[in-house]
Amino acid sequence: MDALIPLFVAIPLISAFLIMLLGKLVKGFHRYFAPLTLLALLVMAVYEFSGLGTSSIQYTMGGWAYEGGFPVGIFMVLDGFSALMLCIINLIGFIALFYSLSYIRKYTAEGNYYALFCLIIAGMNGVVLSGDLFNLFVFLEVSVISSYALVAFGVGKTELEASFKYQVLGGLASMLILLAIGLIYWKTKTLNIADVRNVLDSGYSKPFYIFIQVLLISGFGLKAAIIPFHAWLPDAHSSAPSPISAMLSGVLIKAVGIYVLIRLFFNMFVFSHEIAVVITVLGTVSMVIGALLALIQWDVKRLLAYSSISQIGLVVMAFGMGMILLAKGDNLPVASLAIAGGLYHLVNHAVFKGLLFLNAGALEHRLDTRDLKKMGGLAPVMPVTSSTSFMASMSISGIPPFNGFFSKLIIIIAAINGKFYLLATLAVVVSIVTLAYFLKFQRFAFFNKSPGKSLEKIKEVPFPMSFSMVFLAILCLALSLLAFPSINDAVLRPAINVLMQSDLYSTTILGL
Amino acid sequence: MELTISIILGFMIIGAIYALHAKDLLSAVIAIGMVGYGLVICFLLLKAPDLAIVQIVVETITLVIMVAVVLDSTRSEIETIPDRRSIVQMILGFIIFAGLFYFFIQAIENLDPLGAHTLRMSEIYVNGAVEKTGSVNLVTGVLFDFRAYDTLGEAVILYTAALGALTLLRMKGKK
Amino acid sequence: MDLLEILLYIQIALSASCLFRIIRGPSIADRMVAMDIFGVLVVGICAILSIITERGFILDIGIAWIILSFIGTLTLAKYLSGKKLNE
Amino acid sequence: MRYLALFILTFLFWLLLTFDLSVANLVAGGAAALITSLLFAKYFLDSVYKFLQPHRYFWLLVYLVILIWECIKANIDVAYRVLHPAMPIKPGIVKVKLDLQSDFARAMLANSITMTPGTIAVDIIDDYLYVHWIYVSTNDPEEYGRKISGRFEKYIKKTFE
Amino acid sequence: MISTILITIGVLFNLIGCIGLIRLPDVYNRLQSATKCGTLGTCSILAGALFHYGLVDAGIKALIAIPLLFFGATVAAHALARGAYHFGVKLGDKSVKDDYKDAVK
Amino acid sequence: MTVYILCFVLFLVGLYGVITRRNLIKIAISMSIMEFSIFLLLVLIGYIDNGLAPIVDPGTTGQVYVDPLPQAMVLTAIVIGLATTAMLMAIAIRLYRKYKTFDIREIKNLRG
Amino acid sequence: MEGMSTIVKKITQLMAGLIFLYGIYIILHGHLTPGGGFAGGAIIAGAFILLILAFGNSALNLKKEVAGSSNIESVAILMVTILAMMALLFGIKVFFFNFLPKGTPGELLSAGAIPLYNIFIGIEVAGAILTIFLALVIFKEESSK
Amino acid sequence: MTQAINIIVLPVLIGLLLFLIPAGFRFIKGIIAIGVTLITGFLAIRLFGSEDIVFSLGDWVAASGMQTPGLNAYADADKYSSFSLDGLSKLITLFISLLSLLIAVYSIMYKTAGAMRNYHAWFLITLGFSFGAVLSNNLLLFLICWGILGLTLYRLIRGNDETSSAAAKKTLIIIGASDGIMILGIAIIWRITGTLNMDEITLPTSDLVRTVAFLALLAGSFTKAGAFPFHTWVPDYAEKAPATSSAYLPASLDKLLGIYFLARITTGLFAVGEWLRFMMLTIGVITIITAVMMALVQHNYKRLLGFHAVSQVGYMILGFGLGSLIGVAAGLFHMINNAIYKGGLFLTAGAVEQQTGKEELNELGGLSRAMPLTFFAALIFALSISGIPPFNGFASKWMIYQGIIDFGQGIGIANKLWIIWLGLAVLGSALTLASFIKFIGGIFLGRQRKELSAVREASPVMWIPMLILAMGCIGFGVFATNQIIPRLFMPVTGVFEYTGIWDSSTVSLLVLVSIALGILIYLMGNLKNFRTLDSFVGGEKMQEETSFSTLEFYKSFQEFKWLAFMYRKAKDKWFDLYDLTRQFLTWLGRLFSRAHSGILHDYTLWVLAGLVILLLLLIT
Ligand code: NA
Ligand code: NA
Repeated sequence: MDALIPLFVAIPLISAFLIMLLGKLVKGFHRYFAPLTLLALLVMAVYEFSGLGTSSIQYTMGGWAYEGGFPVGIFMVLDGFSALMLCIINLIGFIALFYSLSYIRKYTAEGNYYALFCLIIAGMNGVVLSGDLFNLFVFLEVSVISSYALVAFGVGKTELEASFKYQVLGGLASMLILLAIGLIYWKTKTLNIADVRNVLDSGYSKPFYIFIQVLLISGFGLKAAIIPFHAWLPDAHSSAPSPISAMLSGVLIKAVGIYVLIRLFFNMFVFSHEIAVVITVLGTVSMVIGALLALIQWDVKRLLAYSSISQIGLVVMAFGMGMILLAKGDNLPVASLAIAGGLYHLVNHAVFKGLLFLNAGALEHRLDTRDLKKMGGLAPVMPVTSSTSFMASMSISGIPPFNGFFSKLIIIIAAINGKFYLLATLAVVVSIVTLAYFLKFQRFAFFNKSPGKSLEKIKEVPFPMSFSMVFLAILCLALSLLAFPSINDAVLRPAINVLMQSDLYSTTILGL
Repeated sequence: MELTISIILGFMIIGAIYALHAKDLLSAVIAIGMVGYGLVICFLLLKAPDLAIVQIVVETITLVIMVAVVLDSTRSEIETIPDRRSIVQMILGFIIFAGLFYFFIQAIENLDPLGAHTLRMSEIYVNGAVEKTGSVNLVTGVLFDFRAYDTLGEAVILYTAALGALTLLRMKGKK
Repeated sequence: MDLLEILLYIQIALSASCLFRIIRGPSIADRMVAMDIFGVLVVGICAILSIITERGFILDIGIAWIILSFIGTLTLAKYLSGKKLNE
Repeated sequence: MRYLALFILTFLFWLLLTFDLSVANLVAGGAAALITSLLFAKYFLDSVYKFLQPHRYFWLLVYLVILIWECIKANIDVAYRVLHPAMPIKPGIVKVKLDLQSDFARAMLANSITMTPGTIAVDIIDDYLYVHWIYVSTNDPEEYGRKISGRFEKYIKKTFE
Repeated sequence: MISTILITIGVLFNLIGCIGLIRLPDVYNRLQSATKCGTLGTCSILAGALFHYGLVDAGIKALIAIPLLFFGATVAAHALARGAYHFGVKLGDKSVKDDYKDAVK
Repeated sequence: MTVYILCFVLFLVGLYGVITRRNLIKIAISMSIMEFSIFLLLVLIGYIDNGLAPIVDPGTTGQVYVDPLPQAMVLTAIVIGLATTAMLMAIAIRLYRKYKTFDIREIKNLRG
Repeated sequence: MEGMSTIVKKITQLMAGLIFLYGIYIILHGHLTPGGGFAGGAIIAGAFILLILAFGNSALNLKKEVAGSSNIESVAILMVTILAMMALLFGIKVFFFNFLPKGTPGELLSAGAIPLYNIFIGIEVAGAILTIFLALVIFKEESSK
Repeated sequence: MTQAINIIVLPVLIGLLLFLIPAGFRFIKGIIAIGVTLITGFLAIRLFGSEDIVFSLGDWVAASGMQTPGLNAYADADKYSSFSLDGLSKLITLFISLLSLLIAVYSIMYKTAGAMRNYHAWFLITLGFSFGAVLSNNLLLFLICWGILGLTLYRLIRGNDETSSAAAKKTLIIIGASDGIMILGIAIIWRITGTLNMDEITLPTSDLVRTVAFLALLAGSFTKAGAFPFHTWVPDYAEKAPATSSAYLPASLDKLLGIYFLARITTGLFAVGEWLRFMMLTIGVITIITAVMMALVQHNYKRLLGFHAVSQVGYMILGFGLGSLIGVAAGLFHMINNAIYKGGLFLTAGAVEQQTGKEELNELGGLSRAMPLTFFAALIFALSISGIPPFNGFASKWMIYQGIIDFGQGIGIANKLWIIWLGLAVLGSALTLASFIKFIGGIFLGRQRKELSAVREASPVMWIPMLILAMGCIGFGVFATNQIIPRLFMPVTGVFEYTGIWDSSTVSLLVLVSIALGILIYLMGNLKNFRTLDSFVGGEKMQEETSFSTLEFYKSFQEFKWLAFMYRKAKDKWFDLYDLTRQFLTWLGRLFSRAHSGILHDYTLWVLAGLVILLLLLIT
């Protein structure tokens, strides 16, 4: 089982290289090989996830584990949290790739697309599995650099503009992260996350500690697009090819942003109450402002992108509440509930935001526009797109019986129980605004009348695209099952444990 | 050593500021090349020969790439684009920079000064590492044995960038 | 401080003086000349440093610098002649 | 032929670089030189048979001695001009007729000129070498030729052409 | 000892070259001083290194570096001079002659 | 600590460039400057007084070497920096073709 | 005239091979002296860039070259990955396990698999840099039509 | 127990299955829907007769003789799936099934509904989850069912043009918003009591948090029922949805459910304090008056009905606001009555719409001869809604008035103001009458337009349900005191007597006053056409040149200075909470949007500013 861990990175890498090599010789090679790769990864991820439970596995690269009591090698750590992320990444990856099979045909250089796709997956898997700060940074760069290329894949005006801005802000983020890693090394003389916690535990100076924490919040906040670090996201996520938007919004900002932020703050730092408050406030602000911005968009994908900011804000807020309660040390069950809500919503958001971007892609595929004002009346002609997007919209707006309802419910209940009345109210307000803009999307895309253009020629999208959408739509419903405490327990508990017992990570790895 | 590096760094800062304010792009490119080479001297003095050699080649390659891009633009474009900012932005910027500067100084106050670094985990990378990895170049030992995984990642990044450049610079995006 | 170290610092100071010409210009070509001579000077730095520290491998860096400085200067020169890099 | 020449050249270069005669190093150097010659031979110099003519190496030595001497003179000359408060310069570009035929020899000549007192080879067009001269002492083309290229031309001719 | 002397000479040449770079009036003249003094100075330093190490691997490297530097610097100087002329950098005010002008046209 | 502070000043210079320069190339240059400062910072962190460059002479013992780990990190970071620059340049060249300018303030189709 | 002046061309003809060899030297001695795959690879790329600078389009078929260099880098990095997994052949389920004998430190044949990594990384870096360079220069060529 | 589960599961399952049937077979779908509603009606009647019980899924599984699954998820489901059968839920269940049966039958011939994809599927799903909401004892389960109903409401409107899609959107936003607010309330309840089972919760509204919880749940109930200020979706929906959908949801099921929940929270979950009662009463009268005022000026008859659907809710809220047994009973009774006549009115509207294709009052007229049965049913409904004896509307309003008078005996401020509540309630009744004169007159009376000469009576499948509902109006009115209230409502509320200052003459007087007022108001607005009213009252043969001009009516009514101002503002959506919020949020969004200038430097500055602010906040 642990021998599989490095394969999560190696397989997509090899696949990318082979696609670039053999794609030129064997026609259509990438069209079969890339989905197979992702499918294999998905199966592996699910296998690992199901077999893991609350235990954790460490894998040491090169066989360098401990020398003189220090973790000198690069550790890969698979625990409940990372296994969950692996599942999400590879699931959405697979679906988006399958969708691409017909979507990406209108572009040139398909082979490059699939190779970059595999690279972005490899990068994310690497980030999620890494137990080493610098290694994490390296794989983060792998994934973001491939995402820069993928955002601009269409090489149109706006794609390039978006990619450039994305790259500058992403580069800034990388710089802040690298600076923080440098400072951490300066202080702790180690790069292993668990070891860093171990060292930092034994005293630190406040200005230093705050400085690196803020650097990391800003750096990974930029990757996660938390307001005010978000400005690149609406551009990049709306300009990318739709399956890539689904990947970026669905998993990338989570894998390289939220996941790392949470991992570091729970398992590397001993966070203070103030930091917890700051993270909560950032999440809340993102949630509110993101929703307001989404409300006034007329570009479907831009709307979805701002919605991602808002939803990620909700997730961060949930984790922040958990942090506050943990920092206070009382009311741990509520903290656990908040974290559960955050994780649940994280999973859900990957699914429905992925689906929504695929829907937007389907619209773009058939109509060649993303402007809501130029759409309308598509429900009868594109029934699959219409009904799946309806399900996704309802999910994200928190309407029962879809999954989004339950995660929002859990978060709000946690907020109320933790006496965060304002946050609970804001969460409700935002969910209403969310409903509003998704109904706007529904209204102008699928209902209403088509403005001028005849709908006669418009057909439903081809099978790979519709299959992907239907699959995710079913997941939107199926993930509601996670609302059952026992199922929730079985699926999310390992991850929650990792975060709740924040010391466990370092003690397990260091064998203390 | 601290003084020497500080002085070189001072020159690098001047070069960097000039690079940002240079009237034409190519001068900026040249100036940044100089700053990069200054960094190489620092690396040399700081006992980092591996970095020095890599920085030389990377800096030169960067220079070539940048010149290629600058050459692609028309000559008139090489002339300056004014970089004026509003007063508010300047004040805000000043506050930001003063704040960052202040907090950085605060943060590093109690850390090891230059040269007082102690080895902790790196002890392993230094002592007895030659037997462990067989490489007398310790940096190579770290790069290709202890942390070979990072190196793979790094190679993949360069690969990705090449693939990305190929992808971005193809003739048509859509069929 | 022995003579070689003083020479080293002089050599470093000389390379710093190239910065003056780079900033001063006035033409792009002047800057390129400064860049070129800077490369040459640094090779000297490498050599002196190699002797001071008694580590021969620094000369490898010097050779690399010669080579890359050559490539860099040719690129810049090609810029001057107004041709694209592949023409 | 070119392959062989390049192979030998690079192999020698390798040996000098590594300065080690162990078997492993020789094999590695051989391989490296082989790869280099395979890849770069078609871009290598044209008339490589000249490498096989031993007398050229003699002239090469002579040429080197002269060159070094000229170099030192050049430097003193420049030092004089630079350090002199009045900066006694009288720059200009002059053109010099070339006797040499082969491009490589011409290139070597240009290089030599660049290294010698007060001159930099700017370009070669047709049979003329254009030289930037820091102190144009005369206006007579014959005089230029003698002053600028005359010192090397025959040695270069013997060595490289 | 020889090596120290050679290095000192080399540094002095470099110094002159830099003074020239700063003092001389136009690109071509600066190139004159910079290339000649810089190259010879550095070659001298390398020779110093050669003498310092003797004929061991490090010394040989210094030896190798000398021709490489020689070719590199001279060709670079030539290319720069030619490029500068084509770029339109005028000869300095003190210039007395320009035969190249006609050839380029 | 002076050298560290100067190092951070270099970082700030780069940052200043990123927030004020309008030319795409100059923005890329600014990012390079920031990278330089971080590289240098890391190497400074690993420097040990009287330490040798981390290349062991097999015959000797008991030498003090500077920390090779930051150097390995910086080496990786340098290559990453090259990759980033290459990507930025690729986009810049293409953007120039589309917009006929390098001015980032002119390139603002994506708003709101 | 295509490329740069005769002087540059001739000297380039002479030097390019040497530069290439120097790149190989840097790569192969990565575990002994400064440098390694990255520096050496970049120098190798530099040798080709030098050729292109000096001779222009005619010397090399750039389009073919870009396909070739991207293929080569793919192969090389694939080899790196496979090398990382090579220990599996020896029954050791460890990635990046240095499975070859370490040899005597300081000699060319030492440090186990490290020289192999250096070689393949070097090829990869050379290929990648060349690809980037060619992509940038070729792009201009085609879109100006 | 089994029936309670079946009645929920059956329609949902069949409804889901209907999605699989291709759109062409809509008649078959309609028949299946009728069949299912018949079965549920039968089950509901059986349920009504069964005893009160609170049970969970586990109990049901055990009772049905199945093997208890060993799954953990099953245990969770068991924990949250608590159902309760009591008087209230049984009553509501009964009426839900009866009304839906009638509407299902009607729908089969109603073309607008038939043209909708999956109309019947959504219809059945709505039905199932309505039962689920009513029968669930767990707040979470209730919320889920409740939320799904919002969704089905959205799916039951076609939304194939500008305005109807806007109406659909607005509806779901408001409903979804109220659901969101309810989550807050439920979460608070959970925090305070630790349980979500309604039968275990009794909270005094003693402090702010509990009050907020109450208000949150109240908002949910008000929104569903369509009370001020959450009512604005109702007229829009009524105007733009197919008449069956309007009859089905806003007019009957949503009203039933909303008031059902109101009953639950005011009588079960919370012990409502005095000030909250005061608030409820105020909202009640505001709802009555404002909605009916709006109804008066409408010229689209479906929209007019929509406003009345709101206005009537005010009476129910008044009833519950009183909090007395008679008040609650009156509220419930009025709810049932309203469902009957309002459902009926929408069905008549649907019939008229289908037969004429027109929705504007001033494009219609004189249909009484062409569509006599529809006319007859509409007349009964109109009289009922206006509180004319002996119809059911009269009976329930009458109880409300009585409750208010009883309430006046109390000592609180709200009690002291009883005369205001009463007066406004009566005024509302009068205004209702006035507007229904316009409705009846505009559609059925006056000159029959030429273009309407071909209009025929609707099909029996459509008029039979209407007539059944009309019979209901009469039956519930005539047998109110001696049959309906003791049998249906007293089991829910407990036995009460008509005590206090009540006597029949007072009521008669009140009723007469309201009739007189209604006529007066109508006359004020319609002086020109007075004679047409004559013809209606006297039954004379109508003259060709006299016809109702509803626009005239509308205009003259608006000429009152103050009213004119208010109407203008209403037209500008000044009183529409939805629109106000929308404008405010859009303004805010624009504000933020403008900051996203597309300039990279600004974005970078944000990042750095954020960085520094965080540092400042954290270090100091
Ligand atoms: Na629509
Ligand atoms: Na009414």
